[in-house]
Amino acid sequence: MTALTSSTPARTERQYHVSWADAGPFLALVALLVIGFLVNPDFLSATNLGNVVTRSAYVAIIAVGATFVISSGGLDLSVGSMVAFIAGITIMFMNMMAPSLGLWAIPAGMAMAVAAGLLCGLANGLIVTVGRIEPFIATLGTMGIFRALITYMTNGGTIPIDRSLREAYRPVYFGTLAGIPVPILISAVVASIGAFVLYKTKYGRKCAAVGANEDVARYSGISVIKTRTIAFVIQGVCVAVAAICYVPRLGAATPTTGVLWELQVITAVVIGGTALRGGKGHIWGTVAGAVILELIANLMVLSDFVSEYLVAAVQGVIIIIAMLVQRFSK
Amino acid sequence: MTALTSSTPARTERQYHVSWADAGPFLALVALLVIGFLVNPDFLSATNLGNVVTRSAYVAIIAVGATFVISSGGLDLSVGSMVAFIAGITIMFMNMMAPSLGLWAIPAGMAMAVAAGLLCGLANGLIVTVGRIEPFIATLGTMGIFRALITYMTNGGTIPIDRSLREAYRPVYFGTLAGIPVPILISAVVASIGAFVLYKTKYGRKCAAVGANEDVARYSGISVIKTRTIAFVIQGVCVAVAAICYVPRLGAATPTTGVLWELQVITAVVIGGTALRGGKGHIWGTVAGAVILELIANLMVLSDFVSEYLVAAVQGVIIIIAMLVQRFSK
Amino acid sequence: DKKVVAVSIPAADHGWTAGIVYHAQAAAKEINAAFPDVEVVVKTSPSAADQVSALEDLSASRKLDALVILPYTSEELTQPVKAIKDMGTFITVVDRGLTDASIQDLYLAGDNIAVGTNTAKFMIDKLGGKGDLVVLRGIPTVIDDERIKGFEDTIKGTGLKVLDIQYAHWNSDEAFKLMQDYLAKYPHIDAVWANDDDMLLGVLEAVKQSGRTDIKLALGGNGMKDIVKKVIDGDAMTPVETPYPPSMIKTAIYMTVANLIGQAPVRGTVKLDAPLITQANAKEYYFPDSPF
Amino acid sequence: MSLAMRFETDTGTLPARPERQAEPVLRAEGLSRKYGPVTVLSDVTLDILPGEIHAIIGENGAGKSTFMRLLSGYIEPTQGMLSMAGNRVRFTKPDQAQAAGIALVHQEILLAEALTVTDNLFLGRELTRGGLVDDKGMRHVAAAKLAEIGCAVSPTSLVRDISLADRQLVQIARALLDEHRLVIFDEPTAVLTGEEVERLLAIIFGLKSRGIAVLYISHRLDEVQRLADKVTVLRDGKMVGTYPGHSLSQFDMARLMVGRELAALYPQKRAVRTNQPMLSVRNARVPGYVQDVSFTVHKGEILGFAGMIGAGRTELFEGILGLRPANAAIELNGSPVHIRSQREAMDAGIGYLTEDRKGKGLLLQEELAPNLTLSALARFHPGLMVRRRSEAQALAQAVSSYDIRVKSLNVKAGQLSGGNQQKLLLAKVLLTEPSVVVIDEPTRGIDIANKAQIYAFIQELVAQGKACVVISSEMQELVGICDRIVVMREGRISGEVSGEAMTESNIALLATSERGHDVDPGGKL
Ligand SMILES: Nc1ncnc2c1ncn2[C@@H]1O[C@H](COP(=O)(O)OP(=O)(O)OP(=O)(O)O)[C@@H](O)[C@H]1O
Ligand SMILES: Nc1ncnc2c1ncn2[C@@H]1O[C@H](COP(=O)(O)OP(=O)(O)OP(=O)(O)O)[C@@H](O)[C@H]1O
Ligand SMILES: [Mg+2]
Ligand SMILES: [Mg+2]
Repeated sequence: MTALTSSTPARTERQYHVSWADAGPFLALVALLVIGFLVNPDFLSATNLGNVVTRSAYVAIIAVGATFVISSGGLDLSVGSMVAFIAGITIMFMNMMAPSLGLWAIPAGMAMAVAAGLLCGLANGLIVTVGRIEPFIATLGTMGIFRALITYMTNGGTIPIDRSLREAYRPVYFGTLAGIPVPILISAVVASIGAFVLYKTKYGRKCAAVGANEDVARYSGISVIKTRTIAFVIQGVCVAVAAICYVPRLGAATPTTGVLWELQVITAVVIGGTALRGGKGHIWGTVAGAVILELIANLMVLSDFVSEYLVAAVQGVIIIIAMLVQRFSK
Repeated sequence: MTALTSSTPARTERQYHVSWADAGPFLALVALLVIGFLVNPDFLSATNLGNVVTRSAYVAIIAVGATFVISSGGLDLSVGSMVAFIAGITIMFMNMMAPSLGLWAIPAGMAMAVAAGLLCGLANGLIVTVGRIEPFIATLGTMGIFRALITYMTNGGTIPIDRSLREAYRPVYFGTLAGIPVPILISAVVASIGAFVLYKTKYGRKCAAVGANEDVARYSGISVIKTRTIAFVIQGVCVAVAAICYVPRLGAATPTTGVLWELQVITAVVIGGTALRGGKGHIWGTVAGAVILELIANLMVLSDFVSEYLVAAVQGVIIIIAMLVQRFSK
Repeated sequence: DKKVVAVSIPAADHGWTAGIVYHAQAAAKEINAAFPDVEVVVKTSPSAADQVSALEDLSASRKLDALVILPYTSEELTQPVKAIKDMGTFITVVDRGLTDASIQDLYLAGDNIAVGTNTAKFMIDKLGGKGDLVVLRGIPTVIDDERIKGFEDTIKGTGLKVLDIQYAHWNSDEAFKLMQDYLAKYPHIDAVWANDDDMLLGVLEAVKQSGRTDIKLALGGNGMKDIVKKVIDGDAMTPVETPYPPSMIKTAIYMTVANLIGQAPVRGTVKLDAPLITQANAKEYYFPDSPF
Repeated sequence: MSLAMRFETDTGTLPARPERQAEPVLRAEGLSRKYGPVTVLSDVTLDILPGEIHAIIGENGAGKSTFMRLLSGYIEPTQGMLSMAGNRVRFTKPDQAQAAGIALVHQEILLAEALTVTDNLFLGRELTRGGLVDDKGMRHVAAAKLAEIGCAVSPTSLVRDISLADRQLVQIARALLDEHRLVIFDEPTAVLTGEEVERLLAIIFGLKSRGIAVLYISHRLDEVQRLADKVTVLRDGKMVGTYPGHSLSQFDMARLMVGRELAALYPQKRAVRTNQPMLSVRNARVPGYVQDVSFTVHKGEILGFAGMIGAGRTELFEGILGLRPANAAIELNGSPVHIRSQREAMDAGIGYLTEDRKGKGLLLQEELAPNLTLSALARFHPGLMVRRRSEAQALAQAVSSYDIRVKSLNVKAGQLSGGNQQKLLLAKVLLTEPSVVVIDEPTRGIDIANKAQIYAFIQELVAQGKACVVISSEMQELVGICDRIVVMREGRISGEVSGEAMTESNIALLATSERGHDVDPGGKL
């Protein structure tokens, strides 16, 4: 038996890791920018785009975490409430510390936020993995819990940040560094770290393996429980970072903070090319997805075609079309 | 080939379809009833239980449809908005017909509602199957669309049902038949039909096969597209039936009708023992799940322990515990 | 035997309803402490359907002597409240009237149309009868509808023009984004009206960030303490406020209890006006301890 | 090799070989495993010596795979113990066994379909460089390892996109990636064709020469005969004995497995073939896999399809039957038919048995009866409802006529042994009563006794006036049962053999060399 080489030409056209699935959302993004420009030329103004991208930072940051959770085969519906909860306790903590620590209360509060995010994520993760409860239900439960806690803490009202801290903290949302708004920088850093972890570390591989086929992962000596729990913890930390950026924007946490963000976050992840049933995650696609969502909302306001009553309908239609564009671009 | 009889003593003790996975939610239900009685003995009063079960009828009816969708591997987030939309157009249609048809406007409106539900479900189904868009995103899109349409139809306000029809229509929610509230009868009928279709018909087999393994279904000559689309259509019809029961209760449709019902519906299905990733559905478990959710809400009202702000937290905790009970009862 | 007063109100899902819950609970606590033979039970509901359920639950388990209700919507709650009335319960309706006025024994109402009207009047006045406006509205409900209607009816025929109107769901974040977009879309805006103070907070941040100077007025509504404080401080952009005090629920509960235990019956209709809060009278409306 | 094996040797038991004195790599003592009340393996004691190829044979459901899973930590024994170098060991997870140097090539494919070949090879043991995963390095190693075992897929392909045979090779590559002291192959060749099998055998001899112990399970007894130093026979969960490999003939092995005499493996060919075309396919194209294939199957004919891995046989038929995008002009009984889905194919009377029973054939979480009737719902349950009673009857019928070995009829399909799953799948496809049956790897994982029965079955089908297409990686089997064999190579038909020219060497030539060279006369090209 000869002729092996001739009869089976090794198919190695895809040598480098240029992920085509990641290109879809970017195409959708470009299409949206073009449509936006046609609808209203102001759409492409630096201020407007700057605003929109800055605004998308929260969802992007949270969605980076969600990419891990979803990639590992989980789902987290509690992120919106968790933002509110963490923002609330962070503000309370900063206000409490302000008299003694002065402006150092801000970094202290930030550290506290990250710790809180970590614990919230851990709680979610353990309920899902050790408790073996469907993530949808488990995090729907904790969503109610976090939301109720922030409502309780605020008595249903607002927790504003101490006036003495407000000005010093403001630049975290409103400031720029080398001309780029700080939230954009933060989300770029978070996404880069996320991409690094997901694509370049062993943990990233485990995540994808657990999401792609739990049994295979288990047989390969990967701890499904550990991997998935860590994904939820990463999600928690991302939520904390988002909360840290969020607080200076309005200087307060309220029971309506972050309502329905979970849906936006999941949509961003899916538009970004990560399948909800788990498997390979696409961090940069996720970020593009977050920007797409914010752009669609922005376009709704900037265009004059749509009755205020129908905005949600048009958004729904555009999201479906964006998904179709993504599908066909493959 | 011999030795068959010795090596395969055909034990078919389970002649009748008693599904053990269905027992979990009922245990959780019983546990809840006991707790309820301890918290407030009035909890078990006939009036109270009657009210609660009657109320759970909507969610139960919709969740029967959702059991099909989820069992076939789909998901429908649009049901809450769809209830509002169908209730809205039903009322408008009945009001329009009332002058010419008199009380016949009510059955005419009901027929219209079912037709509308069928079409809405078909739209969802086709977007998911033919458009090949992740059901989560597709129905999130149509959720926005239905919600916007009802807002548009009501101009952001309320559509009340015509006074001339109100009294005649009232018994559909408030009436009793042989002492049993009509909505309970309707949901029992819907659930029975659902159970019949899912457990006893060929379509039910196909549904579970498509949800369990799409490839196997396809290779067995089952049309995945058709099966899944029909599941969405069944969901639409169930939503229409729920809307028909809903209208007389509040006598009006508003843009906030049915907000977040989708989450309740999905929770009921999952508490009922159907896995979100698809496969075997459990209709009676789903119905138990719907009653459980309503009982939890009722318990919150009847008990005086919980701060109003924390109601959602306690509900979340109870749902998680109910899931754990279910898990351990297996 | 204790007399039972049930209070059914919306859940605290944004600032104003949070105020309602706060005041209702405060009233319940005070009354339960002060009057040993009265029990006030407060229940919140996150939607109209849930409120109907809550009414059923409250009346199924015990006899209610009085019900104080702030209905989500008039249409949907009329029948259920009537059912309770038919059991001989004293009914106090707060804020939203029922479609059948004969049901209520006592009616304590704010005036949403006046909120819109008074704000519009002030704007017409302040802007000299002409100018470009943008409006943020809340969640599609009757409250929102009435406010917008009052506002639009009043500016009709004047030189004030509404450039844009969109929903921001009574949410500061959405209002912030929406205002940013308004600012990007319209190079010149004279005034902004957010029909609720939660949204006004977001609007003000967006205006502040933009550094734009063309916006002369940014008004809200409801009487949130932070905004009233601005009025007290003589803020140029937000010189006035329209109250729609959530404390009305407390008043209603007290009046209802007074009817139950007092000798003289308390019945009829109390209509709260929506007078402009100006720097002159703002202190009367300032409650620094309220969450709202 | 003779086509019709006859078992004529005496029935005297062979003497068990005395123990050699080398230290065993792994010793199993009194190993038993129960599932609930059912004992599927009882009291197996075995020494596995370094540098020794030890074959385990037995009927379907005899407990071979169970035994292998016990040795490699996938499941734990209910009784008995394992020891290595005299020390008792206990594996609760596969990675523990792996760390101890024991690797298992699973009978069923266990790969993550959504990941690439490289990702799968290194799952859980990624190469790192400076703490980061070294994708480039892993791709290199993967490419080298795949080339070594003769697998032509790209290391960056998604497993979802590669054929079943390639998946099997990837699985083998995965097991061979690290140095091991014991490698266990559970039916590695069931979907492999001649050349890959040769390569694999060479690799196994290579392992042996390096002092590595090999456990080998196969229903292809010729392989066992060539490879095995020792043969252990299991029957019904119990050990029949361990015998020196090279002294056992295939007849002996079969007899030991079954516990009685077997008649012919291949049935006598009967001349039932007619000249009446039943299924005729012209210019079939399956983009990316098959170009321009035409063939005809006649009533009463068994048509074989031979070829190497990647020849595109599976894809050809999946394309024709509407399971993947393709175009072809199809005539059934002389009239053109248009087939866009498996349903339409079935309605037209063509049944297809997939080679991938786990991924595409059976609902592993479902019970046996629903699986059996899934393709035949319309035929089986006239009207709306499912009839459980007739379904139960059909199951009982299938269990007896296909000899599905199962302890209880209420188990899930996934709990059947591999070969019994295959029999259930065959029963499922034939329940649709097709007039043309396409069987892809009919005896994949089937024991020798049952093979004979399946061949008889196929013969029976064509005797009833049906037509049958058999795709198989076992040339011997094709030669044994087919009237005519079409050979494919790189997506095209490279030739056709029948009658006297139907020999393994002719087929192998057509499958590997350029079109038509050096084939014995008598083959119709
Ligand atoms: N998870 C399980 N639950 C119950 N029974 C099982 C389970 N797994 C395997 N069995 C049973 O154990 C017996 C032995 O199965 P095993 O897979 O070891 O057979 P095998 O010898 O490998 O057969 P084959 O040649 O068909 O692969 C079979 O009767 C099978 O049905
Ligand atoms: N992902 C792929 N992309 C492009 N070509 C592919 C891909 N996978 C397989 N092929 C090609 O498709 C053809 C058919 O492959 P396949 O191995 O499935 O055929 P087969 O004859 O059915 O093999 P088997 O004997 O395993 O059933 C081969 O030419 C192979 O090179
Ligand atoms: Mg086996
Ligand atoms: Mg093949």
